[in-house]
Amino acid sequence: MPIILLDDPDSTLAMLRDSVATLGARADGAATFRRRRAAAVDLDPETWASMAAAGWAGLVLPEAAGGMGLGAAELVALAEALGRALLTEPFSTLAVFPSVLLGALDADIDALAEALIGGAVLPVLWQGLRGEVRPLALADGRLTGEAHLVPGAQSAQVFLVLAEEAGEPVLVSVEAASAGLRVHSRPGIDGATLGSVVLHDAVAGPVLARGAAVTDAFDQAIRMTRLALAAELAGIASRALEITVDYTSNRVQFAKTIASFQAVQHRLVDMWAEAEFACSSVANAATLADQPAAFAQAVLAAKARAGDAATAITRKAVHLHGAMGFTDQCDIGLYLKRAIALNATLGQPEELRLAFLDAERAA
Amino acid sequence: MPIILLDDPDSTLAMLRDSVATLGARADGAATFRRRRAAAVDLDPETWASMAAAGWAGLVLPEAAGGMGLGAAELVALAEALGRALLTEPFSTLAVFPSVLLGALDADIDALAEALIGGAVLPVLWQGLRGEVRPLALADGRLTGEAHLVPGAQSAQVFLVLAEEAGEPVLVSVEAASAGLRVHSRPGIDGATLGSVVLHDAVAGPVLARGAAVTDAFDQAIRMTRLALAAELAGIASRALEITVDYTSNRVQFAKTIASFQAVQHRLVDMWAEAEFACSSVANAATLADQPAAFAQAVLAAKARAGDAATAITRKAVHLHGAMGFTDQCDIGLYLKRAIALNATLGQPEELRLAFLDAERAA
Amino acid sequence: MHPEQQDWNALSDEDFRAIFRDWVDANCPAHLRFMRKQRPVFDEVAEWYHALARKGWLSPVWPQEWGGMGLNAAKHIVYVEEWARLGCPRIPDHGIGLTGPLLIEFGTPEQKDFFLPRILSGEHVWCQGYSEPNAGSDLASLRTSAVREGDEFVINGQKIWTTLAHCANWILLLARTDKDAPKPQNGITVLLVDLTSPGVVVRPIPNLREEADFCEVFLDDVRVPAKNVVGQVNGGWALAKAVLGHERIFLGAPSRPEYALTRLEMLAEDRGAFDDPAFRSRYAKLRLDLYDLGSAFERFAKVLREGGTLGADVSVLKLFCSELYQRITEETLAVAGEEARFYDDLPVGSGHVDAMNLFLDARAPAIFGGSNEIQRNILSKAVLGLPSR
Amino acid sequence: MHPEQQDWNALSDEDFRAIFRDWVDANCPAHLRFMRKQRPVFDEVAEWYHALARKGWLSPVWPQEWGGMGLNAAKHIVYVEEWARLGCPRIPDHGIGLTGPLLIEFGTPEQKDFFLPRILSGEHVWCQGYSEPNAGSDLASLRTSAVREGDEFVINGQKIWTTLAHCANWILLLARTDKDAPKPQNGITVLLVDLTSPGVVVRPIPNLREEADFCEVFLDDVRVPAKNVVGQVNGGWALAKAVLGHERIFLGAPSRPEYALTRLEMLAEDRGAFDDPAFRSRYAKLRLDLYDLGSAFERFAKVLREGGTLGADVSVLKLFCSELYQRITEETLAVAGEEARFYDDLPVGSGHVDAMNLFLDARAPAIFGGSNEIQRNILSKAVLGLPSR
Repeated sequence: MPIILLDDPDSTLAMLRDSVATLGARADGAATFRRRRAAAVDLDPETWASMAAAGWAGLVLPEAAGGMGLGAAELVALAEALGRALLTEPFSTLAVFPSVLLGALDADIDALAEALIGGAVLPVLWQGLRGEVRPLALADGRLTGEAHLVPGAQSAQVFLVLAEEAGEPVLVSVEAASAGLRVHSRPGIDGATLGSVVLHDAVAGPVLARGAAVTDAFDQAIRMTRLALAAELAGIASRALEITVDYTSNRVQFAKTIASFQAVQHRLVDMWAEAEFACSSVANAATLADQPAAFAQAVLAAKARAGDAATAITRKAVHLHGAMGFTDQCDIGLYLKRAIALNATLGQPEELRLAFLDAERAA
Repeated sequence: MPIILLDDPDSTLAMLRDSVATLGARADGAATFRRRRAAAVDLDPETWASMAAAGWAGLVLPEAAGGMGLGAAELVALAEALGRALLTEPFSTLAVFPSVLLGALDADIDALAEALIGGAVLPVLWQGLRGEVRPLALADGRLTGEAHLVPGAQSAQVFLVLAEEAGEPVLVSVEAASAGLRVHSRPGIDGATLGSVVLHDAVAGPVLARGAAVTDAFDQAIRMTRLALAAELAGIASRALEITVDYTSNRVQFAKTIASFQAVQHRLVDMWAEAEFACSSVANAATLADQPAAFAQAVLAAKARAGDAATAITRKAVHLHGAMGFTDQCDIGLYLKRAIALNATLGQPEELRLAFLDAERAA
Repeated sequence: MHPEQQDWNALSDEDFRAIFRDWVDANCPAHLRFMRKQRPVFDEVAEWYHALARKGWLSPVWPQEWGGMGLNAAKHIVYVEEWARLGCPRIPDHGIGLTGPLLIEFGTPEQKDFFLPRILSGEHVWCQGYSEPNAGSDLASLRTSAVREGDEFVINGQKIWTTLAHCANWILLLARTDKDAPKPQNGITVLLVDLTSPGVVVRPIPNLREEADFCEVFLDDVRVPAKNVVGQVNGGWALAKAVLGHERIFLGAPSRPEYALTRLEMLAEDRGAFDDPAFRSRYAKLRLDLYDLGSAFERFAKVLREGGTLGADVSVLKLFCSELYQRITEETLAVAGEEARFYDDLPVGSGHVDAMNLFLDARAPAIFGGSNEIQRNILSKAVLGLPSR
Repeated sequence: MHPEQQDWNALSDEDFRAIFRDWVDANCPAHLRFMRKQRPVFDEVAEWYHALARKGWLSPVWPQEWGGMGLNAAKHIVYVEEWARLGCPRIPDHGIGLTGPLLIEFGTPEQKDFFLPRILSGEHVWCQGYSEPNAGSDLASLRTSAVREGDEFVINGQKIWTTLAHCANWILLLARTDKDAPKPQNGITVLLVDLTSPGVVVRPIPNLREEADFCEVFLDDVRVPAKNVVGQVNGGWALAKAVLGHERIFLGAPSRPEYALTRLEMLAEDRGAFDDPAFRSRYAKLRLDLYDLGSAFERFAKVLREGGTLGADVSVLKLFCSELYQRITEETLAVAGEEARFYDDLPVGSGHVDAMNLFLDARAPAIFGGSNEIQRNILSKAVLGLPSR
């Protein structure tokens, strides 16, 4: 079955995969998804704490900042395993994104890094409602403006904020408990709420970075988060395929298993091929992490490929589960919903492909 | 099997279909295609003469001009039958286009109409190499310029020419034998050559029409020609499907007929559905011929649908014929080539769909 | 004949369309138009149900002697088209569309007298008990048993995918009355079962949208009077297949993709997507697919209008329609962009677009009513005559 | 060992790539680069064939003792990649890729001594006689018979789809030597047959491009010395399947779609199609499909590079590659617009784009080498383990 094939000379990847499997066995992903959805919260605190305890919150945070300082290959292996296990806490957006963002700065991030590693929720405020980059306004040390699509907004201790001050981008933090900060939540398709955070003259922390350092850090954070999302999507795709192969191989109609019908077999083969391509595209990106220009392109390709594969495979998987697939009690629908959510996070395939093409043709 | 279902109160449509079948039995379409291709000519004179003798050259020419004065339904029935019989002489472009063009004019067209009805070849010069509208220049009764993608350019007696004189569109004729007129031919994918006609100070006949009358006549001619092309494409689609059902129902691999494999069956069903939709879309257009605005939209839809269906079905048909389908000796490849040619004539599907959308959203 | 009735079939389609549309438009409550929910429960639409019943227009195809409109297929199509165009809600319609026609054709006089008026009054709300956990597409293998004991049948078993059973009080049940029939479909009987009978338990099954469109129905020693058998004992298979008739055309009616396309258009307008030629190109394809679905629907409607009957080929509409519905809703999520992460409806200038609701709903029609794979199997034999070996 | 040879496998991939590329780029004639014709005949490329033979680089995988380069799979991939990147023409390669490896593994010393040098010299040009009119995808049902008479086999039958047989002088033939074998594949033998023998008639079959890529070969009492049997009599089935090995990866090598995409790009540039966002959107999809085909190819190449062997799953490359090639050429016709009516090449600023040539050529790879349907059947069993009942 499809897997992201990567060199693993010191077995770090295997250990990470095992450790996800262990957590997955304890914290039933599907049950957690449903519980979190019913509670209308943004994450499951217990699972999140377990993930932090395993060191994943700081997986890609530099060692100098107390993180594990691991690279693209380890990130990909972990995220793929999370996808497979349907562990749907917002790892990519709440662990990877702030880790890379902070790690890229030439600033004192020790306190923030310590909190992050310890399982604190530090969402980044930067997106508008349509997903575009929307800096808030910083003036006299106070923040005003709003950000949307914020993961973990209800559970946040501190927000990291992309703002503009005197026409220049700056990165600051703000306490979640600040006066002048309000959070509105809407349900997300993957069972976690997404917040809108509205600030009015909220007192900001000291400026962490300014100018090109901020945009560079954001670029890096977006890139690594996309890579993690791509790996998670590839994991979802592969696992949804396996589940569907199992189901159709056991479900009998007209005295034959569904999977013995040639039309179903060919469709499953096509789904497998999509998952294979998703995995190899993510592997390709992971191996290019030390070549910035090639990496940037490879990540665009991988996120687009894995997003298309995961959404298409899970849609077909739901269909191949027949009426059962249309019920909420069947886990396959959760894979579909999770795939849609991650596919729509940080750029849908069409947008990523066009960015790839633009970069290539500009080169 | 799919057919364009139309009311036929006085059995005219049935008669037209029978008459095509009769010609098809006599003039083997596939053989004629190959013969014409080998000879590098633009039409098969014998088949063309038979078609004229049957009255088809003037099928949609008004009765007042000596034509049969038939309408959209009859045109569709005839063209569909030609498509099915693989009778690939350029009926739509050399019979329908000039007939509608001339018939729409308030001018003395008797001599031209008589020639047309009698089987003379009267191509219309109006297209550039990319298919765009490209009027020639008329000054002091002389024509200069060039036109491309001209059917029947080698066999032409007279050309009808879209020209501009003093900034105004005019329609004139020019003798094929005129000094200052040269024809270059290139092979077409459907075995008929396409001409480039270059004129330099060639003496034109009298102006037949001028101004809005010209553009109106061209609009009508293009619309009816597209309708005929759509019907021909629908006929090709249906017949290619039948041939493929026959072939796969008789060809044995692994001790079973190919058509008994479920994956092949489902593909054939999808091809059938495409052909059905092509036929119903063309039928819809034919029934709206007396409602100009709705007709214009319906023709765009029909040509797009039938073009997509015919090219997709014939491609799949070639594939389902296996290695045999990749040979020139197998007729199915001729259907594919003919479908490509007609699909590319007067607008490919994408362009037609966008025209439909633009008109609808402008309304 | 109901006082409001007349010989509708004698009118032209246009005249009938105008009369029907005007009254419906004036009487269907605004808050029930273009409902987000595809399958509202009885109480939500009771007002509209009773208005139709009072007018005598609740059941378009029942004969007028039984309180229907007696429409022929052509007029029925007009009825359904205008209903969709005006955005009227789907009403619980198993009594009108299934039980009623079955009883009118095969029921005893007593069954007709008792049940038909109670359907029209809304006193009886019906559901359809065909599918079972191991007999979905393959109905012949159903196992719910009905064993005769004196004047009663004792029923044991389980039904599933029973649409709106939790809001119904009667179920039209297929049960096995002969386990030893040489062909499994020969031992099946149709029974009319009161869902309030002892031994019946109904459990809703939430769907992908977390709504309870359908249910499981458990039957444990449920006693049903023998007079509630419809047609012959062991003769239920033919009955179950007979009732569809010309109504199969409506499985391919363009209303769902049409509704979804208006939602896509609203979202695209609001988000400026029409300024993007790449979107226009994809939208144009969907728009013309819908347009041509209309032409194809008309091709089959024409057969009915001219008094013909429909063959297996009509299910091409269902195939195309269900897959188009899916493609439209997938494009809607693409236009939603990052907002496709939301589960709730998306605000647009003038209201909301239920992008995710439609996307999830669109998973269903390709499965229910015979999966698209089964339809293709049937078409390959019945229309193309493809060989089995 | 050929004087120009060395232990190529001891070099790094990068070093080998540089050496190979530099020499090929300097020695492959310009007029043979990026040829319109996918399968030139021997005479058209003889110059290049002999240059490679002189250099000792004609046969990448044969052991060096037989005049090959002895490349391992990783280096072989580099060889094929650079070959494609530099646009070198395909040379008649059945001797190098099929007969040679088969003889090296299964041939007698006499067969090796006689045949291998003649392949390298170009004296023997081979073709492959597997398929028959009723045994295309289903080789086990082949019927061409070889009957032993003394020291000879007498062969009767017909082969079809024999690529370039009309330019070959030897054929590697599969023939049935036991009609009564319990399993049909057990009665098949591999024979080396001189095409100039009496009783052989070769008839080219023009393809959709009106070129004779392949032929029919008729065999009428053709007498072949028994020493020309390869391996065991009746043991040919295993041999026929054995030779592919790691080379199956090349059925999915991106070179054809890559070439087609450059043609699409040329046409699109010339016609201004990149100014149309709808085209850009479709082009970007194709471009990234090609990019990801490269990633997938690398995923399998990595297995070989690390000394592993390829499973059935490698044919995913062939599926994707052949279908991508088709989609690219279809888009090229769409960009051609009205010019898709031409059969000949389309002029662009700097040369010509063979849009129709590529479109028609792209029909082939989805069929030959095991149709894509057969590949899916195999994958469904071998990779997904799907049940038969």
